[in-house]
Amino acid sequence: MLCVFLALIRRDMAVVLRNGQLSSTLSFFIMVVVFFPLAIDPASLDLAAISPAIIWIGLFLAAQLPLERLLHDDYQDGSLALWSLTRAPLEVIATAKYAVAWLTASLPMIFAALASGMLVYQWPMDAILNNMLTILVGSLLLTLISLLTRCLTLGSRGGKGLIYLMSMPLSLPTLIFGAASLRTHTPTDLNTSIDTETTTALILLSLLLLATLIPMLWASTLALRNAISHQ
Amino acid sequence: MTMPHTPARKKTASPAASLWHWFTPTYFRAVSGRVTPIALVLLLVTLPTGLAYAFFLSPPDYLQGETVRIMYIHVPSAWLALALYGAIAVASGITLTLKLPMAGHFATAASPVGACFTAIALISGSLWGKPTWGTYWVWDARLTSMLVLFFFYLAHSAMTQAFKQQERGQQAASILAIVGALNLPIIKWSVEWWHTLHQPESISFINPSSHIDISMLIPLGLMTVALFSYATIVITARMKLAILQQKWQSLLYQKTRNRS
Amino acid sequence: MKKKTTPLYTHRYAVRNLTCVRGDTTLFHDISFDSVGHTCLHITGSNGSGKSSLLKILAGLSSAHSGTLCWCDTQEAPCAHHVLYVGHELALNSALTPYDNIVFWAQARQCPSTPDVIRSALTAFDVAHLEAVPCALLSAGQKKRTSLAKLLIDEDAPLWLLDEPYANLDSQGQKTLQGIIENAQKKGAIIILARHENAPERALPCDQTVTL
Amino acid sequence: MWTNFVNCLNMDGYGIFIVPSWLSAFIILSVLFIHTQRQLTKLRRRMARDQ
Repeated sequence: MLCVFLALIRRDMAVVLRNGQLSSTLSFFIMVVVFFPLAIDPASLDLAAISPAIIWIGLFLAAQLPLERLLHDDYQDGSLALWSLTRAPLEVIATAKYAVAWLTASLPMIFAALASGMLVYQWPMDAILNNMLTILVGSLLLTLISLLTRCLTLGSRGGKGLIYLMSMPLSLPTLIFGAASLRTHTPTDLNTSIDTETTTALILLSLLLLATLIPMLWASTLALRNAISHQ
Repeated sequence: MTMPHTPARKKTASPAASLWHWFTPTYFRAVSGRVTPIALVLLLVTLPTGLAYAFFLSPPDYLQGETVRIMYIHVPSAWLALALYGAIAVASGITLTLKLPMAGHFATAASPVGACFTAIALISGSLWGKPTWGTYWVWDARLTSMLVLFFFYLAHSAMTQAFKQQERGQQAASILAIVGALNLPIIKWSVEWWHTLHQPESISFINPSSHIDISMLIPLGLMTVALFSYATIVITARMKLAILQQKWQSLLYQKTRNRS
Repeated sequence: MKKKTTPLYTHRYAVRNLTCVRGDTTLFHDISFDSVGHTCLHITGSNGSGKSSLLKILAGLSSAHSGTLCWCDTQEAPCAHHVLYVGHELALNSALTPYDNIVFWAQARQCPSTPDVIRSALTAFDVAHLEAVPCALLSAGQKKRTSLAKLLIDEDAPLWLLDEPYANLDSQGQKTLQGIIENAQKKGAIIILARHENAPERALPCDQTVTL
Repeated sequence: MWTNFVNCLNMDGYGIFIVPSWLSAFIILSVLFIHTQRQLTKLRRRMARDQ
């Protein structure tokens, strides 16, 4: 089972690298993050205050991209059906897809988000660990939602609008807790509530991940099984 | 070889068997033939009386004045929007576990109706909010979760239509409906948390059920019954539509088979 | 690599009253057959008669409306790794080379995936010279050959399900495939293949025919 | 009684909120109803033609 899991991860990594998806997702995210300050007059606004919104919208939009090729291509050419005929149950295949999507798209984006936060939005340097954890947990959640919506729409004629329509409401709690747990300002005095607030939000975000990980993977597997049986 | 599929019929009188029959397209036609006239009569009785109570017979609220009359359309449609989502979630569970075709048809039929009720609740709510709180929209937990519900309804009904095979669309939509039903409490709770974080001064949302007079309860009840009857009529019609669509699909399918 | 060494000829696939329904239409009705090791069963029927659907049900990829599948002594479809299924979709990733596609397939099936094994499989189907070319650039026939090379990776699988395996193959490829199928049959596998009435698969030894 | 109704329709007062909310509700519900019926007749006609 573990062998199949690792084989699938190796294969999908190879596919992603050959297709050049790694850089396309990353550059899409960077484009979103850099475009926002250009569209707003940076002098009139506190850019740091709106930076969580920009970062999370960028992460949300970019998290939808990798699984399109990873799942859709494999579904179309029958690979998913064949992979389901191995010793590994479909749950393992769904988990492997999830892992590859996160590794190839979200992991580089975490560093891009941190770098742009520091450079473009003047986040405080001491918040780097807190913000890294937040984006890590949040991107795990967003990829999970993307996995479910992609599995549900395999073989559909609904197009991209359907993907965003479905994942938007599902991502709302992640967006709220994620944005609340980013620290964008240095606290003015040490007893300020800003630290406790971000910590609470981070704990809630992590609880959300723990609570939804297994049900969402299970639902994705169910969707995958339906898709394969109706191919 | 190409015979139309007829579900296994057992002529037993046990209640479980008759319940099963209710859920098959053949028996649905008989049941809907009885349900639709009853709902139509109910609608024709309750809608005029409800409107009469709402506009003529009930007094203006001592606090909100005439604007309380928006409540008689707003609250019933919000109730129905929530109730229909619950019904869709239950039907989705049945679709996934028991694979009764009528449960899938019900979910397909009910989601546009629910979307309409949610839209009405949102529109009338914001029109009620302007004179009451002075703004059309606040990012209040109740409003935001209603908006999210609207998006869920849109996604659900788009999902049922997004596949060549109706069955596959219904199964995918039922997974979405169940995930959505589990997520809605989380969403509402997260928005509440966020709201308390950002806006400590609470907006005085006047809770209609807390101090309700009998003169308001009558139009509210009548309008609820009227909208419920309307929903029954339209859902039954749309279930017929879903059955017909399935028949139409298999008709096309048989054509492709008879070609060679 | 661990491999099952149970004698293969004991395998038996009993299919009873299989009915497949798509939407409102019954594709096929009450299909029953028994198949044992060393035999080759042909499923024939016109286009759109449900051959592919039947193969998918036999593989356990989709479920039948009613009926039972009994693989050996169990009351269910065969475990996934017993099934060697080659469908219409070739399951080759267009970004990867034939070599990589076959290597990853072998790893997933937990079969030996040494370069020798992979190369000899590709050589048997005369695509070894293309092993470094991405599959997107291959012709339909070359893709089909690459896909069929998967059969040589897991030759010991007890149940072979082939969906019109001769489509897109030239006479050389057909000969190779026939040799492989006969060899597997000798080893004790159950071969179930779908073909339409006039397909060249008629040339294959056929112990049983199911017409849809 | 009648003054209630006149007050509701008073566009200088709260009528500007009450009338659109009820009107939009009726429009949405009747559009859904008509859409359903039209689809039903369309599909029935198409099936009658093709059978």
